[in-house]
Amino acid sequence: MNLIYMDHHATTPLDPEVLDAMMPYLTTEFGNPSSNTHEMGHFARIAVEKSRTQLALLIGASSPDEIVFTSGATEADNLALKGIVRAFKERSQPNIVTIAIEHKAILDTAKSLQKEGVEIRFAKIDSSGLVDLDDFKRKIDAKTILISIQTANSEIGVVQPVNQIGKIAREHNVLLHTDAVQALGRIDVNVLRDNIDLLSISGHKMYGPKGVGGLYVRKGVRLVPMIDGGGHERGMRSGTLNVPGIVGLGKAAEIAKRDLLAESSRLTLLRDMLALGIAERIDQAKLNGHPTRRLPNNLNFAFAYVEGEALLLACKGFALSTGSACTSTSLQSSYVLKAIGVPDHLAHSSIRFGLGKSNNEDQIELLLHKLETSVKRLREMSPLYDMAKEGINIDNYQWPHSH
Amino acid sequence: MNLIYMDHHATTPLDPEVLDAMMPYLTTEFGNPSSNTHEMGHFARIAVEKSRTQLALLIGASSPDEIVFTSGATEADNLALKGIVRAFKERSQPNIVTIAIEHKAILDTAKSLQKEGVEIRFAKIDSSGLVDLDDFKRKIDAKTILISIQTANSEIGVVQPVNQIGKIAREHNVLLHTDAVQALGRIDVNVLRDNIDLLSISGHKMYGPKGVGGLYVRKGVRLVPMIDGGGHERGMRSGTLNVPGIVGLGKAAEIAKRDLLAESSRLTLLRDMLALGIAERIDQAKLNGHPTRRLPNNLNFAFAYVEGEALLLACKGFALSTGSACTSTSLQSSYVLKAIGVPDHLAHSSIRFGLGKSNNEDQIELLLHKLETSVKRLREMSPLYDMAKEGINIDNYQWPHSH
Amino acid sequence: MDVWENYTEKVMDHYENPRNVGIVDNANGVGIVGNPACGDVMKLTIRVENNIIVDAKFKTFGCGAAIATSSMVTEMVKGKNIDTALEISNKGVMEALGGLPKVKRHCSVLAEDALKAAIENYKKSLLPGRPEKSAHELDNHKGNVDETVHTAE
Amino acid sequence: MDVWENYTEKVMDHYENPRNVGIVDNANGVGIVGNPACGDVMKLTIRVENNIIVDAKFKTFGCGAAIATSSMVTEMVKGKNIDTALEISNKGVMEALGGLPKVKRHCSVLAEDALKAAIENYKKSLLPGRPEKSAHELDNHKGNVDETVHTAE
Ligand SMILES: Cc1ncc(COP(=O)(O)O)c(C=O)c1O
Ligand SMILES: Cc1ncc(COP(=O)(O)O)c(C=O)c1O
Repeated sequence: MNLIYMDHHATTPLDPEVLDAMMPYLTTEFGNPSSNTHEMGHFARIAVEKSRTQLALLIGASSPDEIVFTSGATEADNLALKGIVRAFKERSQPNIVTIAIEHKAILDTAKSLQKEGVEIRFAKIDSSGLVDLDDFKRKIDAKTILISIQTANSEIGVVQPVNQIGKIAREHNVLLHTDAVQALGRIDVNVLRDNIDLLSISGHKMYGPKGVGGLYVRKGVRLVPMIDGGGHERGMRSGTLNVPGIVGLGKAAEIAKRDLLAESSRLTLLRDMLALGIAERIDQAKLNGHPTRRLPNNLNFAFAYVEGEALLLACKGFALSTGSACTSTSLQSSYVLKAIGVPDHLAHSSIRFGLGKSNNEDQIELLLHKLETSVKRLREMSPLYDMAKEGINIDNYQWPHSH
Repeated sequence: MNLIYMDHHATTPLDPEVLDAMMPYLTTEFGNPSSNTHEMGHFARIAVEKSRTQLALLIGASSPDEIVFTSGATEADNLALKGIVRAFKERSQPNIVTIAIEHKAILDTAKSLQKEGVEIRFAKIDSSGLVDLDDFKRKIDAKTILISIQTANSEIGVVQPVNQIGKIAREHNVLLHTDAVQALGRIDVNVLRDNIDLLSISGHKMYGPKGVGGLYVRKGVRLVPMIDGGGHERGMRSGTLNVPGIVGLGKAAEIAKRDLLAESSRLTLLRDMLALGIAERIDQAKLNGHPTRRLPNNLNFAFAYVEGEALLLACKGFALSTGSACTSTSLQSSYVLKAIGVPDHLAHSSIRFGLGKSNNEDQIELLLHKLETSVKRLREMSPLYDMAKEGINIDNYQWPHSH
Repeated sequence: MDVWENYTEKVMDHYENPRNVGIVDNANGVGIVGNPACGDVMKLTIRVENNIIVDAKFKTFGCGAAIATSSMVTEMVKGKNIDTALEISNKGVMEALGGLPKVKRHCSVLAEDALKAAIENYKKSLLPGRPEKSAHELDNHKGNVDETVHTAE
Repeated sequence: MDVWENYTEKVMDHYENPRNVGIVDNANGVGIVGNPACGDVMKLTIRVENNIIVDAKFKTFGCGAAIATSSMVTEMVKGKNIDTALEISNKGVMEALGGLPKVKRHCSVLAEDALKAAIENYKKSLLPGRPEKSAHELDNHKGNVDETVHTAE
């Protein structure tokens, strides 16, 4: 079955160039970089260091040594927050300032730090998903040890003003962490320009391998490791290095940098074609998230009166998502959409479009056609649509609390 | 250059069958198992669950749900120790009983737990590396929350009496963790038979991929996660699952189980051929570690009066190791050899032989020839050899403390 | 929510070709259950004559399983005596569909509830002093079947 | 310790074909430095005639770099006036070998120390009241050149 994949926020396929780069390390060059008594280890070490350089170049770091390899961005996010909290453990009643639409890797970590006595402060975001900078500033005080703000959101694609947050962080002399997972390879990211002290990277979100990622840790920033044992990665993350994964991650970073401009403008065109098509052909389709300050590959639309999963079922042949792939094991509607004030029924009607390298105009046209006919068909079945036509406001309607 | 690889404790090559099993997941089947709105996620989920079953079968677990995937055994060891300590955090002055020749992933983790107030007790080991069971029992008391003992050592290959430790643990109602990294695929491991509650697994030590491993957590054992964010792996380890890695790990486990008997007897023959050859051809070569209770693929010999690295250099063409690959970035001699009382100069003269699938009798013969001639040549250059011939005891000789 | 491989062919058929979509003309029983906040709303209208359900239609906002169970339940009740119809359980609906994924079982409960609400609503309309209402005015919900709930502001 | 790719060809040559292995006959200077606990012991014996080092040999327990630096230092001193020989530094030895990996620099320091110890030992043997000793008895160590250290128990 020839599935058209449009769920690139959940994961991306390996770029064939990346797989090519990995293959030697999956076969003959299998050495452990810690083996320093024979060439196998030496070659592995060289490969790992090359990857470090490729990553440093992608994010504008001043030295490859500032990259710490991890098993992914979930670990990187945990290491950033927990590592900094533990490094500041003498500080009484420390707080972290963040926002409510961070990825669960940040929010759940924050929750567990809360139990250890760290205060988590959420700065306001507006209905487009953008952080309120004034409120952000007000939330920072002398006990703030860390700011953590995502570069871009995985559901609604909103790109935060990290540069401005960086200036605020610098003014208040507070460390700044950003989860750049969704941004890398899609928009320009630069740790020096934006005063970023810590930055999380994931391989599989940028056409690299699953199970590998990294944390940029600016020189001079001290953090306590989560994983001990042997002192790999400047003592910040022990464990035998995942050489093929790291090589793949490095190659993915190289390609991300090389193709950034071309691919992001191509995706922007596709995205706008899809958005325009939806606006023209489907009434009462509402864009979730900021209209312009968003990733070139993201759209998130609420198709009012139609339940999202039913719509996905109708769009068989397309791999799409109703919410964040990382958290949608419950029947809860998306916490991100809730946080920006999307009414429940519209949240349940929302679809995320995550475009990527393999997508093209023909696929967008095909998708528009499917969406148009499916939304029409499902609305004809929808009691909410009837109510709406009768002028009843679904948001304020008093539904009984059934099951 | 056709290197003969005999460093299988440091890492092993991917079994070609393993790579074959991984390939679909490195190409077309790239779904995120958390994506539950399209088939891509579904196929990934099935693949992950298959691997869980393969691992459960290898270690004799009663259910695949008892396997938690991690980024490797370093993480698994950390999760076992830290996760249990944090789950017992209401217990005052808890202690953990272990031994001094554990891998650094255990020892360094123990050290960091010590800072949090956990007492680490080291049970005695004898000069062969075997734990003293009576002393072990004495070290356990009402405040002992965990026993951690490796199944087999990565340097001297000594296999601990885990079954007996399991009985002791059961009697004292204490949880038992074992780091089985070096044992899997080499000797029979069975968590039910041996009363093991937690067991660490590493992919790349058993012809599986780097960057993936697992922790067996017996049903009912509660531990606090290290990595939060989304609640993957029954809430014990969040993060997007490394599907190709997990598939490879599962396949490696399947092969390890299938080939266990044949491969371990083959390796035992090779190992004994090497040991016998050394004994016959090189005088004053002393075996480190227990003569019989050791892994079928491990030998560790001290070639007195000859420095280990110089000997390795002489054995060019062979990938061998002078100590643990995971820790040998310093000029310190092996802490394992020290712990079993090997004198410093002999520790510096020690070589680890880690045999594996690709090795054969011809290679052993070639190696014996190289060892014999090289040891002879290097001893002729060695001032220690002269001293020994004069009857001077090097161990007790008073060397000045130079540099 | 692993719907893709877990929906039976019957479910997919009822989702793709739902039977009895719409509002029954001259309905004399209506049940609305669910809540858009939970992602499902089912509206079932029936026409009862001589205690026999002569027609049944649905409108559903919900996932594929919600649509399929709605469709199936309308098929199952048509031609049935209302007392026999009340014996239809969510299990029966699921069985008729060849099963549902675990996370989707609540949809069959919803379908059972909608049916019961519609029949109850029909029965109440027979009580003395209560003129038969039009289908639209009859809208009601599980738990407060008798109240007018169109309190939109 | 990343020795494999970091040893120069010269180092490998001196490791594989070490010059001047052994003990100089009728040596009148000997230096022993290092400690097996650290993984290196170097013993350098020299024969000095008219202030010229006419012969130099080594025995070394140590890694490849230790053997190569020992070999190189014997080559460098032969034929040199002892005062000129004292100017040979570890840096000079390293340069002569085309460089050493960072973690191996201490080996060149050891070689320099061995040479200095041997020359010092020769000089002390010239002091009045001290008969020339045989090479064996002359063994001494950096820091306590003048003591008899064969205190094996
Ligand atoms: C914004 C963001 N942060 C973190 C993660 C977690 O990264 P990983 O899958 O590498 O653990 C994801 C995706 O799952 C993400 O979208
Ligand atoms: C006994 C033992 N435990 C743990 C580890 C660490 O495992 P990993 O390389 O998967 O982090 C190793 C090897 O490095 C080992 O030999």
